Amino acid sequence: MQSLAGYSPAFLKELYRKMVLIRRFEERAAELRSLGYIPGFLHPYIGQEAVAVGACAALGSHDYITSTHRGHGHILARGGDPRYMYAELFARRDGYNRAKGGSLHIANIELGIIGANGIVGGGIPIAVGAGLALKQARQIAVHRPDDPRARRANGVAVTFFGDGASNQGAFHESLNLAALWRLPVIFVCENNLYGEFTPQHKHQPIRDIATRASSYAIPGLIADGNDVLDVYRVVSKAAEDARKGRGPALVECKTYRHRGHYEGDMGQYRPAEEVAFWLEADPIKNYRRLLLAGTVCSEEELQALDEAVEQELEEAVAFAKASPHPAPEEALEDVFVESYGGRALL
Amino acid sequence: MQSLAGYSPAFLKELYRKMVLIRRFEERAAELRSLGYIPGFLHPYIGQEAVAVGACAALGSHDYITSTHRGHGHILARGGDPRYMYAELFARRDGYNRAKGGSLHIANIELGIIGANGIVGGGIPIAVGAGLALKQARQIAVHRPDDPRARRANGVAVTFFGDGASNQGAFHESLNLAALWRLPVIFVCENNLYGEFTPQHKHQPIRDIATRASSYAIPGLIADGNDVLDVYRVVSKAAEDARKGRGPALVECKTYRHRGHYEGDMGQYRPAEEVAFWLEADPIKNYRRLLLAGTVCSEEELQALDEAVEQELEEAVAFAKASPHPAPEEALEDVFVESYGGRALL
Amino acid sequence: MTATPKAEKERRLTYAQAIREALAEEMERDPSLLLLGEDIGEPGGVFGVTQGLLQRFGEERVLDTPISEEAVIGAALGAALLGVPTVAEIMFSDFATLAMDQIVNQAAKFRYMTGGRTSAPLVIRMVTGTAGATAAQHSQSLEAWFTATPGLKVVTASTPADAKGLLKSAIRDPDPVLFFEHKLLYNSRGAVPAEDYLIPLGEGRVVREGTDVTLVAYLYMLPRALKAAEMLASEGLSVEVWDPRTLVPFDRDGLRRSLERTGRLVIVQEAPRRNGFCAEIAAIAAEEFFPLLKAPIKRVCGTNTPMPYAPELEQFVIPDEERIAAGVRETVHSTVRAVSGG
Amino acid sequence: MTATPKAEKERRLTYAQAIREALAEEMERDPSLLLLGEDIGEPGGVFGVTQGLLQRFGEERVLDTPISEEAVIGAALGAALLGVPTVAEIMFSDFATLAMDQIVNQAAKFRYMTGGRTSAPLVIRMVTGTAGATAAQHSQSLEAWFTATPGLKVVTASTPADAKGLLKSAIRDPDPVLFFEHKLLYNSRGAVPAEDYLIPLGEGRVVREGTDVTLVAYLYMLPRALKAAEMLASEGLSVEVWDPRTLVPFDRDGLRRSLERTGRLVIVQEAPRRNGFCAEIAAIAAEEFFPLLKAPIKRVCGTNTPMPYAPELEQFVIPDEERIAAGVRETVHSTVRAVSGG
Ligand SMILES: Cc1ncc(C[n+]2csc(CCOP(=O)(O)OP(=O)(O)O)c2C)c(N)n1
Ligand SMILES: Cc1ncc(C[n+]2csc(CCOP(=O)(O)OP(=O)(O)O)c2C)c(N)n1
Ligand SMILES: [Mg+2]
Ligand SMILES: [Mg+2]
Repeated sequence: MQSLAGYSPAFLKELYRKMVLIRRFEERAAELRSLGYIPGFLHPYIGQEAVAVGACAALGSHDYITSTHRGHGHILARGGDPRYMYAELFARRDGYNRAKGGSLHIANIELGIIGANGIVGGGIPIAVGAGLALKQARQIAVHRPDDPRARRANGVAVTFFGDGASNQGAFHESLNLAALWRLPVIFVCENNLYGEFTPQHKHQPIRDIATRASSYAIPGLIADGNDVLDVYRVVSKAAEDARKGRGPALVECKTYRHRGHYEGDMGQYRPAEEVAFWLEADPIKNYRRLLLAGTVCSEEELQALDEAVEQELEEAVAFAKASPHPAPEEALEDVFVESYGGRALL
Repeated sequence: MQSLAGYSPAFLKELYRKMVLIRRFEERAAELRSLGYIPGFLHPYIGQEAVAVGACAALGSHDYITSTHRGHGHILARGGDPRYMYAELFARRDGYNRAKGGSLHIANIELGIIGANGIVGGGIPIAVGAGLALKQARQIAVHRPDDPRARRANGVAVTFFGDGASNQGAFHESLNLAALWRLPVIFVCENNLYGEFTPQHKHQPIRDIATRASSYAIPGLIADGNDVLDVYRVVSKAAEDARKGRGPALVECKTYRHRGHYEGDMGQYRPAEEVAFWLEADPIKNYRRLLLAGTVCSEEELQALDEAVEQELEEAVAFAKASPHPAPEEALEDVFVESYGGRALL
Repeated sequence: MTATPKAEKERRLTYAQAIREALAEEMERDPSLLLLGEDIGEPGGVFGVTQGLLQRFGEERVLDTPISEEAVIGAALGAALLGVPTVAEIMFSDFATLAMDQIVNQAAKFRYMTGGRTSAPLVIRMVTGTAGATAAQHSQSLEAWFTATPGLKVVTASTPADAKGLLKSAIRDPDPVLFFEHKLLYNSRGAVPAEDYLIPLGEGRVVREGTDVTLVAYLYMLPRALKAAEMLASEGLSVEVWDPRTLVPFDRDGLRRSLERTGRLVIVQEAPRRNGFCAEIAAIAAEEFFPLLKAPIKRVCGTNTPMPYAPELEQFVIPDEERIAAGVRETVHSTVRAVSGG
Repeated sequence: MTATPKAEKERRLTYAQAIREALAEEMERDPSLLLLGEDIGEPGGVFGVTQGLLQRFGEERVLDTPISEEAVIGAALGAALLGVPTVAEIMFSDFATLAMDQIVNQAAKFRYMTGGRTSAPLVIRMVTGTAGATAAQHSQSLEAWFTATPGLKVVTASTPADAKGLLKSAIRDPDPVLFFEHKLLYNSRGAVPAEDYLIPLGEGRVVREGTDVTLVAYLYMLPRALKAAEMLASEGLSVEVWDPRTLVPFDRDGLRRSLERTGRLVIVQEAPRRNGFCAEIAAIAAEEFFPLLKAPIKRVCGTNTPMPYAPELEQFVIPDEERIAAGVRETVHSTVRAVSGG
């Protein structure tokens, strides 16, 4: 665990609030799914909150992320609004994706969220492209400072993905490309020890995925993925370097998912002691203890934050429940920007 | 350069003969292409002969290779018959592939050649599958020793590919899989410093591709790809380990192609000093000098070998010229094993 | 009319069980047969299809793989080329996108490129179609890419009995076969003979006889087509429902015989309309059976859209009984006729 | 009849030059436009299409990439999603197999999956078709995979003038466009206007007028179809040659207008027959224009085989003028008619 020295109380409390927001968002989503409000898959992020929150705390408003099938945490950490997220999960018209995407595809470019992704590894090359656009923005800033894209001149892209994804070809190709072109991309691998039901040692012959960085001559860093401040520290440093034009880094965050791979999976393939160990290492519980041990805030303040989260989610659920269902014919919209008179293209 | 101690003269001379065979096969192929005998692409192997010959010298009759677009050298080194190879290049019926494949697709499973390949990196996963079959053969040898596949129980698979190919996703996925399952596969990367017209430093941010082995916790070895005995030594050691069940290895052979990427490319994108340096490091010239410096053989013996090669190729060309063209309707054959009454499927 | 042998004593299995039984029987028959796929081992696959096979046949033969579709299919191909028959699973057929080089450039072409001198006894089980709110990247029906790729056989099994008999034929086939299984059929039940039977590739099946119109359907559209036929029967329409069972090879004669009886053709397909396999069937009919056609051909297909998430939208995209029935009505009541003048 | 403006003074360019000019003009117009591809920089591409562009626009805008098709297309998509229009080259369209996830699961679906809230101004230049003895992995015509994938526009440019005008439209389109260029057309010459003109996506072109039969052809089959039409003219047959120019969107009205004139349809395609885009055209006609058809539809296509190496075999596989002409004759002399009864 990190020392709290040097961080403002507001910042530290915000980290806490975000983690609780994610935890409770996911717990409620699971409940809502069992009640029939959510028709599709859910891959809960519970247990990994410190990664999304720590990493996104290092980002500013001209930075971008790509996410995964386990994306709610990243999206909330990056500023996603639980109202539009629940509305999307409920398949309602006010959802971020107007009910066309669902959990696997929530995106909002304005917030810097290029999208969750249903394809394991699918978001990684896209982040490289974002890095390319960000690098270009530096040129634009010099030559055409009025172009709105010039504002991104200092931007970085963060791509989240799992241990399982680190075996995909896209991972390798993307790191090579980003390293070669010194793009401002941080590759954040959340090693939660499983790809679906398969433990890490059965899907790759290494323990530390960070070692794969050496194949691209870039830094390979390891963070305690259950320690929000450690993640913040490591990603901040990598982002700082990237903003300075020093190129990408691979950051492995060691963590664990508390639940099954998706809602419905009980996760029995995991040894009880392992689960117990990691429940003990709960990122929120421990961070809460740390905050209380310091002089940053009181139990009451944290309870107030907890309650505010509860309140926010209560309202978000109500918002989603009140949101209209899409009209069936909306299925025909949004394939292309134009309608081409509807049928001609459809 | 290696010492000749410990090698039989016959073995040493055979290495020489094979390298000369490849060199002259390729030179003649280029000529024959310019005369109009060869309709398709040619990617000459000239300059890299020591890699194919050194690596294949480590293999026995139950071993397998996969090759590349630059495959003639591998195929000859593995025992391919120049007659059927020229016939294939000439698009004649006696070609290894009955004129359906051409340079990019020569294969002969009986000889252990699973195939050249037109897709950069395409052969690598296939070699992993060969490794899987070879590992299975060990089980077969125990349980069903009469099964003909049991003979392969000690087999290894060697997959050749270039520096350019080492950036493909297939490379990464295949090494991970082979390492995880401890398959008897040797990944032989021929780093000739260019992928098509692009120099290595413009396609990957590393110099030694062998370092990529660490991503899979397997040995990453470097051989002097212009020294046939060094390649032989390194690949033999890797193969020995693989046969003992110790899993795969990545062997990087540093080498150079003397000509352009394909016949027709003049290779002007390469600095003159670089070319001069590598021409000086010619694997055949230097090996010849080494042989003569030792007591292995005389100038006359080597000249006799040279002439025998000339003779063999002369006959091979004559054979290919005499081979009939395929009949147009043969295009419809060989899609599937059965004809299904021809048209139904076609 | 049907190539499926009748079971002596009716034995009802789910489609998933029938597939598992086919795999197990073939693994017994050929001790070298391998299975490869993500999470197919201990967990028995995401849809439970391979449950128990690891325990029964061991981890040397049932291989859980990393998430690396390209290498996995390449490895399956490599083993097959060395004479080791292999069945690989693509968990959602959408992920075949990651293995297209190995499927299309390598597996499909190996025999041909080598002048017939190699054989790849490889089956790729493709878990296909929507499963309800699975959205754009987990719902695709991509079979037409593969029918358009010479060198691949393409099987679409629509019932438990077909699944068993066709999968066994696919496994014994010396060439690469893509075997499409629909997620929403896994729990469907039907009679499945206990004995070792094969359904040859290339024989369609008249699932319901009729005289007014030929309704072609496969996979999850087959039960819907049958329901539509039932509805239409009460309106006095006699609908023949025909399942091609394998798209490559395609049973042209079977289709012709049906059109000789009905003279009208409606084709149903879950995939988007444009360039789906329905287009090929329509083209075959318009080219080869034109004189038999009494009315325009009708395609009832998925809309030309990616698959949306919301159930209302998904339902709009995929043909249902109502839409199928409407298509049939339109075709039967059409008065355009093709007249053979010579 | 044609959307291509006439050049004041005839200026003849090759197809490759026309493409290069379109790229250069668009790069001038939009200083953020990027080009990505293997060896497109200094070497100017394997076919020389991008020659000089690196020198003119610098290596920040013309990016030589490693051999990593998936990451390259993904990177192009990512840049496009952030509002940076990008043109990526796939050196041989066969290699698109390695980037199918990014093309199909990502680029094609992004706008839709996000409820219309994202835009990907991405063009993928697909170098397609055979080039003479290029064999099975360097000769494929894969356009039908992409027409079957909702969310992609598919352009097939058959002349220098079309190539320039269509590519410029594709680049300005806010959605992903696959732009197919045929290798054997690169050196073909034609008049190309010097001014900045666009050819809208979705408008076919009557390339030669006629009254007996509509002959549909695109890419390298267009010049062959024109030659066949010429041959047939001397036999007294009046063949209308129609080039769809873009397969998605497809100009249904243009095809209908032509069929209204001719009543007969022959479709030519280099790709293997089964499930090529010819099947979709045939299906559209059999479904929507059936009453106009006086004869069976005819497809003259590549055989259902991979591409063989030997020139004799390759020539057998791909339709030539003779085979096209034979298809037309058969169709014109067919006496089967469709009669509209109301
Ligand atoms: C290309 C692809 N293959 C397989 C899947 C099915 N799948 C979804 S999540 C998952 C496991 C991913 O593991 P990891 O990358 O470690 O992420 P985690 O689920 O642990 O967050 C798999 C196999 C998929 N969605 N995409
Ligand atoms: C997937 C794929 N992409 C691109 C090509 C075109 N191509 C053929 S050879 C080659 C360069 C390969 O470089 P390398 O792997 O270093 O092998 P070398 O040619 O140097 O032997 C390229 C890009 C191809 N054949 N396949
Ligand atoms: Mg994981
Ligand atoms: Mg090279």
